[in-house]
Amino acid sequence: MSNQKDIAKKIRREALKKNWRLFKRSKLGMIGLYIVIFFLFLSILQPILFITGVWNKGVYDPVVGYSEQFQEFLVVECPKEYPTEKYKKRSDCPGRTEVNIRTLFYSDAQVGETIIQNLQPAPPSSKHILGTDSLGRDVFSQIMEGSQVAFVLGLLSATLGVGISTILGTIAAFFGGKIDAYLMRQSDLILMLPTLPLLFIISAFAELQVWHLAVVLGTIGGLGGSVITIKSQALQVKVKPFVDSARITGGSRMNILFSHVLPNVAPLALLFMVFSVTGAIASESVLSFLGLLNIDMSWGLMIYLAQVEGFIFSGMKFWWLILPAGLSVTFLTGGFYLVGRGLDEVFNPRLRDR
Amino acid sequence: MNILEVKDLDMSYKTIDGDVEAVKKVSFTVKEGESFGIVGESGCGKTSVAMSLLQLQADNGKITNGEIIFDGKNIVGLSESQLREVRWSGISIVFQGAMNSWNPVVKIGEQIREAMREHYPDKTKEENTKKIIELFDIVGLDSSIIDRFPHELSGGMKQRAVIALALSCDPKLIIADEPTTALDVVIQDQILKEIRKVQEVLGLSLIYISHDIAVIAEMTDNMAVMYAGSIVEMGKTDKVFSNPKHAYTKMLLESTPSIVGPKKKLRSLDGEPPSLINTDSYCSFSYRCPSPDDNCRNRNIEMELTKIDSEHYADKCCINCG
Amino acid sequence: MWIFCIQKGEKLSNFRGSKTWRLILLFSVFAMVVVACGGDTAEEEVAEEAPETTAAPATTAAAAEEVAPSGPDGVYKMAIFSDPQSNNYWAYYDTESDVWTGYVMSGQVTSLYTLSIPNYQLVVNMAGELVETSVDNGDGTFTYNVPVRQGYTWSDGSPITAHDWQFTFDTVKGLSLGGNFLSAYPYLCEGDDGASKNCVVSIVASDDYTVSVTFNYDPGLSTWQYGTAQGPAFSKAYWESIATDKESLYAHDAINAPVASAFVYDKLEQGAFYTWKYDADTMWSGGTTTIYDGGGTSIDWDNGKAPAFSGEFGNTSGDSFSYDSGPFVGTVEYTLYSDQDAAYLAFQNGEVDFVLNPLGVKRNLFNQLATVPGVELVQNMPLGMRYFAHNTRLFPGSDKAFRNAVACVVDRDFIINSVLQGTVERMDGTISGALTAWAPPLTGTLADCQDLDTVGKWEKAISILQDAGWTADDWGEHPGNDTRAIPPTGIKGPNGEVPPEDMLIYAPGPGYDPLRNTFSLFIADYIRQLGFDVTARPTGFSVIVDIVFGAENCKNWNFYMLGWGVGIYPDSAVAFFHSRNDSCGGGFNTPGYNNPEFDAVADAFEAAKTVDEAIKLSNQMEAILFEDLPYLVLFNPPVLEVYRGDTVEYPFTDVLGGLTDACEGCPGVVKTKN
Amino acid sequence: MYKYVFKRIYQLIIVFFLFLVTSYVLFDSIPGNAFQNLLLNPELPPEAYEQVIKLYGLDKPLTERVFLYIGNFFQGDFGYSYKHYPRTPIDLIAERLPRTLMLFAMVNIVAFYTGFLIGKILAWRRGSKSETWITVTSVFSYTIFYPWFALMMLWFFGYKLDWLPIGKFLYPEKWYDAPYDSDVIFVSMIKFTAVVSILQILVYIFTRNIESLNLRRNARFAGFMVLTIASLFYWNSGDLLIQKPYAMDIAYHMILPIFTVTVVAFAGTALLTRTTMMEVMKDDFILTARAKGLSQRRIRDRHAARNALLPVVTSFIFTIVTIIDGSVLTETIFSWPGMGQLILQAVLEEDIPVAMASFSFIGIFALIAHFIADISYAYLDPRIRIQSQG
Repeated sequence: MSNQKDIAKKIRREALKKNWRLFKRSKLGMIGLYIVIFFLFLSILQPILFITGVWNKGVYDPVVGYSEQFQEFLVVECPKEYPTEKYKKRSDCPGRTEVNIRTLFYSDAQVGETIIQNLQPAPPSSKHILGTDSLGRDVFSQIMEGSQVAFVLGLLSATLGVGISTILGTIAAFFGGKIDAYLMRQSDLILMLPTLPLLFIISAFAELQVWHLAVVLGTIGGLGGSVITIKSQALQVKVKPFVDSARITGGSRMNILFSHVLPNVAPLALLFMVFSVTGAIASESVLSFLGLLNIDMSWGLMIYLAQVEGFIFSGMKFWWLILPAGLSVTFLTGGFYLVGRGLDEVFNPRLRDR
Repeated sequence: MNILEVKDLDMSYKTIDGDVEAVKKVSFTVKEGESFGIVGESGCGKTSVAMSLLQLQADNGKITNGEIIFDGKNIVGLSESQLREVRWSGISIVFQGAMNSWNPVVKIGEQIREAMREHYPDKTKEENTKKIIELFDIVGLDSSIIDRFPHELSGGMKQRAVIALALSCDPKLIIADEPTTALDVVIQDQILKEIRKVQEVLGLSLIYISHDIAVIAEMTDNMAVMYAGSIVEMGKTDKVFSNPKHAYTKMLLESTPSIVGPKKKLRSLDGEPPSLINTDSYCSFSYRCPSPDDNCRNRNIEMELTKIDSEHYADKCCINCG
Repeated sequence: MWIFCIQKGEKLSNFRGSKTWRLILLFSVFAMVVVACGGDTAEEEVAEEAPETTAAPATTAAAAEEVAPSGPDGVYKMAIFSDPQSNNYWAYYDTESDVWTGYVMSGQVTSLYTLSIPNYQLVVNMAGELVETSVDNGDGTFTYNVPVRQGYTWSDGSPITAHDWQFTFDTVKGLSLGGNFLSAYPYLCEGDDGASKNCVVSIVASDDYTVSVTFNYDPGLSTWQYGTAQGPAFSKAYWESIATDKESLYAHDAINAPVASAFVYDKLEQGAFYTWKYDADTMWSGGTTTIYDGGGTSIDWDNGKAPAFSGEFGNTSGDSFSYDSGPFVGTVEYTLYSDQDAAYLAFQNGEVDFVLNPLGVKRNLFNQLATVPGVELVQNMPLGMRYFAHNTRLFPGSDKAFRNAVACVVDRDFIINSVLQGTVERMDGTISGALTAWAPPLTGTLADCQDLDTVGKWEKAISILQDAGWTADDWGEHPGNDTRAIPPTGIKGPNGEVPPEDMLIYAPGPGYDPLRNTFSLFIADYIRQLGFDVTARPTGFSVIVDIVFGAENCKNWNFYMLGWGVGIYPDSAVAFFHSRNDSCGGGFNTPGYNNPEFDAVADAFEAAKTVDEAIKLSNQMEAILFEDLPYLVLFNPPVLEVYRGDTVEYPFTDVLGGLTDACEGCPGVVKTKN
Repeated sequence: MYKYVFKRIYQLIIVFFLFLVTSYVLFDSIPGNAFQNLLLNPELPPEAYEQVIKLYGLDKPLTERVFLYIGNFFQGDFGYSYKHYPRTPIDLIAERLPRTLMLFAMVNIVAFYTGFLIGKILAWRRGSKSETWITVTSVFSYTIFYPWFALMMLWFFGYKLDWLPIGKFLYPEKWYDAPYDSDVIFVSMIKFTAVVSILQILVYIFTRNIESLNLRRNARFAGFMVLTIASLFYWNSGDLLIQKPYAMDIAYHMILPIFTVTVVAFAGTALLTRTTMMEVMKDDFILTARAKGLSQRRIRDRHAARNALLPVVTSFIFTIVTIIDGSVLTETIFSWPGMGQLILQAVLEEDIPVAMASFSFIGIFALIAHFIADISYAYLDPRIRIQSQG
């Protein structure tokens, strides 16, 4: 008996190895995997930095941290016509260490004087490698926090969603009849609801924390279209000879369902999962960007804050407020997408080139 | 006159596990109007040979050595557009599994006309249609099938249509790659007769590829037996049948029931064909050789065809064994 | 070009078969574009043909042509962010439509009194004088008899008479109009429970030019001068036939409704832009307004078309400046941008002169726009405040010492100056510092703690608690200004009450308001340093409102942070803290503040008839609040605005609330430059 | 057969009914309501709020309101907008719909077409370096953070280069004297686009039987030119001559949104096409086609792409369903006042009648789109045609 188990284990390990080899051959999949691992590393690094004391929580905390960076500024009056001797273009005034008198409000300073002012948002320095935002918080730390949020949200909602749709899809395929009809109509219903407005509604509900959102996204995703796809896959599995033989040899329905049909639907489900991670992260970012979520920190929120503060149209002058968060969203979702592509080639032999 | 001359053809596929040498040093010739058979187990390289002739091997397959001289011209290394001229109007092919040879969303007639347009750009649609109806007549199909979609046809009809398709551009050589595999026996027989008839009526050369040695016997003038990418025995069909020399040929013959002649005990082919990855040029059949004779089981004999008599060759390895 | 696009993928790919074909295709598309774009001649023809095809506007177009030379030209362009919901003033005033509807709304109403901009002095509008005293009718009702100036007409030529006011009030009462009408003309004299309420009994035209407004009580400033006397009056001649029922009244397309101003609607393109044009026949143009440093205003109106009028209001002493009323532009254009960034980009490009934005420009964008040539900057304080509220019904918010300790320990100056970089102004009381006459002196704990450093504040807060009888196992200590305090442990109230664990501060999330969100995080931290378990919880605005304003939830929260925008007359403290307005009963007194002393002062304040008296009482109310601190008032962000100084010019830009809030972009006084 | 159809319709009605109930309950459960601002204005007496709540029946229990609404819904009464009283939701939708349809029909067609072309090329160039890079680019343009990207496009083309307008769908100055509302122009444009597309498809269908490839090509080109010239005449005649400059203005404003969305949206189609194409190319009939000596392009377009079209068209049709709600971001950023903004506003302001009407509209639209999807399946895949007949 144990021997049999060992063999089964060995076969599984071999299969895994083979799949891994196939996956490794997919250039795109590997690029994606590296990206995902990079962000995973970032999200793990932050707590380590805090625990080991390399980072002081008071300064580097992504939400309530504050880095005091005062600097002397020369009060100048920007000319109306350009170019002048000092400034070539109008974007040159005020310079890095200057402040335009017209924008001073609570100050009696005159042109030519220097005043001490807070430097936020401060550009990247050795202390803050991606600079700070306008509230003096470390952007790099925020990126790490956002990365944690993205992983929690993406993986949780994807797992939940795919779990639900796999179970429902298999049940629909396996039991058919009324159950099938009910589940399919339920999917129709969910598909009829327009996604983005639906998310607006949901975000208006009580305090929506990250994991609440993950559950909501997962449930909506899990009840919607993926049930239909998984069902059709399960239907194909259901008519395979080994399922018949299991039935003939007296396997219970549940047994057949769980030990034969589910494992054969699993690769497709895994694929779905990877792709729905992308969707979940993107949804969160869009909601944050529209200012509809009440979470402490995320990439979408970072961009939103940069936007409401008016940094987004400053060209590249405040690039550290815009680019890191925007690119993180793009790259992590893209990374997961590429991993999905790679897996697709592993599980779908027709996509392989040889 | 030789319509086709294959000389020392080597072909290999790159795969995840290493290079597969699917065709090794294959040489044979086909004369005009002659039918030539290739027989062997699954995976022995028959289809690879057929694909090499049209240079239709998968992207990872490559002809590494040898010449294919068709109609006096070496077609190995020709450019894609030159090859396109050879294909179908020079060599056409009837694939195994006719159901999959048709594009499911295009009408039968259109798919045939499409080939004709490519090779006879000046013909009008009416001329083409007329010709298709003639061809359908030859293969025993109704002209109404022109406007049908592939899924509306039965398997046998599809296969007949495939033959008509293969004939549409007046090829000099038709390759029939297991054309009857998926068909039931009665239809198989009809199709075989059809092919034979067509070949005789139109005076075409034919390469018939099958795993069924009985069919080969019925269909071909000359034949070759392939094993693991190499030809192990080749010659006039009746000579090979009456006097098989190679152990593998013998095994193949003995594994096939015959409804005529004395009752014989059927032998199953023991063992599996070897993996074709990274093999050398030494005897690949030795370990399956049924004979206990050391000479027969000697792996170190280099494979090479040796002449038995006129128009009959066999491989040196495992010759006269079993 | 559409042909090019509608190809199904597979089909067009067949077209693309040959390279020459591709060239031809490209060329033909190019040719199409050239032909289509070069259609100048066609456009000229259009301009000629257009009037023929339009039957209805032909007359107005012709009229405009005739008199156009006499009126001002020039276009004043403003950006708005949201589609107006109606062009009908009745509908707008009732349902409390959004500000955008108000900006685009033409001047379909007039009023007895109004406020002069930029000093917000109460002045007459249609009234002949400011009537401050009522006539006691002896039956418990009091009547104000206000003369209406003669000789003025609506834009359709019908005269403005006292009947317009009577008609308006009768319509409001007769059709039971709600919303703001209930505020301007509180016609309900009985509550649901049958108890009598303060109300306007009647408004009648005692003669053509006298409006008699009768109340069932003797109203003070806030309900008469700043209430009913500023309520809208509509043209009876135009609206009488329409005001048959509420629905048809509100549904009426008011594009041709008469106005009491120089602009009438021109083109309303839903979702894109709205224009007003100068009414060539208007009598509503010209006039000089003089603003005095003393706070008063004098008006001198003589344009030759309308009866001349002049008057002085308030304290007309000290230096002064004058401006002429326009209009100086022929067209006012409101262009819709649904994205603020797009609006400001268009502004930078010079496509609009001014962006109507009640919240103002964000600080950084403001700094950037400062560098754009031709852009002028305006900074003003708005009327309003952001505050932190205690629930005084629950412990520990019920404890005065606790509230004082919190007020002391929260270092608002540090948050404002360091974290928020001085982008907002600290506020102490509920009255904006910009209302200099009204602003009370700072007293109480806030004054005591004002100049202490971080450690001092913490120690003072602890001592406030200790003095009030609070106990703790260990009072903790504060190691220095740069660190957090070691909070007290086992803190207990004067009667041994244990503060609840995990108290929440409901505050808007960073998506709704980053400033308040940041503040809430810091406040929570400061209160934790006093030994209380408090967490800031970013929460959706609607959720906070549900929790703190819902009568059924009035005991379910400890702290929250929100903001108020308030009117120019600073009477909001009554609404926020009078015990009759307790939110458990559906009022605005969310802290559940209940102080009879305060109530008495507030009642007197409401009945005050002169500004001086009101200011005195208001200061008393504020002093009580500084002691009790149900609200910890935090800050107020300035309204930052920008306009194209190279194309437009305003007579004044320093005005409380900013150009958007005060005069809706001031289309009436703006001048365009060439 | 009839029994099946009947059952299906019966199920649909139930689903739609549930859809209405779900939506209503969802909207109702949003904290606060449309008139909350009345409650929050200290200048207003509390009666102002109570009165309006009573007027709109919001004081009634939820179940009563739901059934009242659904009852009225099936009588064709969608109520009044809370925020735009007394306009009706239908009125609002009728105003917004043409704008959304015009822009997003164009956007989707362009994006779909571009994506399909690129996907074909990707699948065909399998394994090459350019394939990898194009795929990676496509993936990242697919996953790019859209609102940010759209804002950057606006900034770059609208402000930095000043080539294209910054949002909006018209230049107000050009429209001061316009004899028409913009909706009239939009409707003419939609009509024109629809007619031209149908004609173009007819040209395609009628020429598909021409045997000679060259002749077919030329015939199609001639058809295209005739259509082009005809449409030029069309726009230069009568009433439309007056409309032309306004239509041109709108078309000009459509360029940037179309371009932006295309950059993002083409990738989805391209990647899907690539996958399905690669599957199809493993099919035997591709080998047959090669053996027949057909050109690569012809194999790709005629055989591989044609078969890969099915899932792509399905996804296209489902995209069309999401036109209306998915347009929220685009419409907001490009100041294009269409359905997306209407829904966003209605949801945020809790204008339940408008939100419900828009949701139902989308729901019905989805049902119709699924129906269209079935039909186009049948057109693209004769195998299904047979099944549906039998």
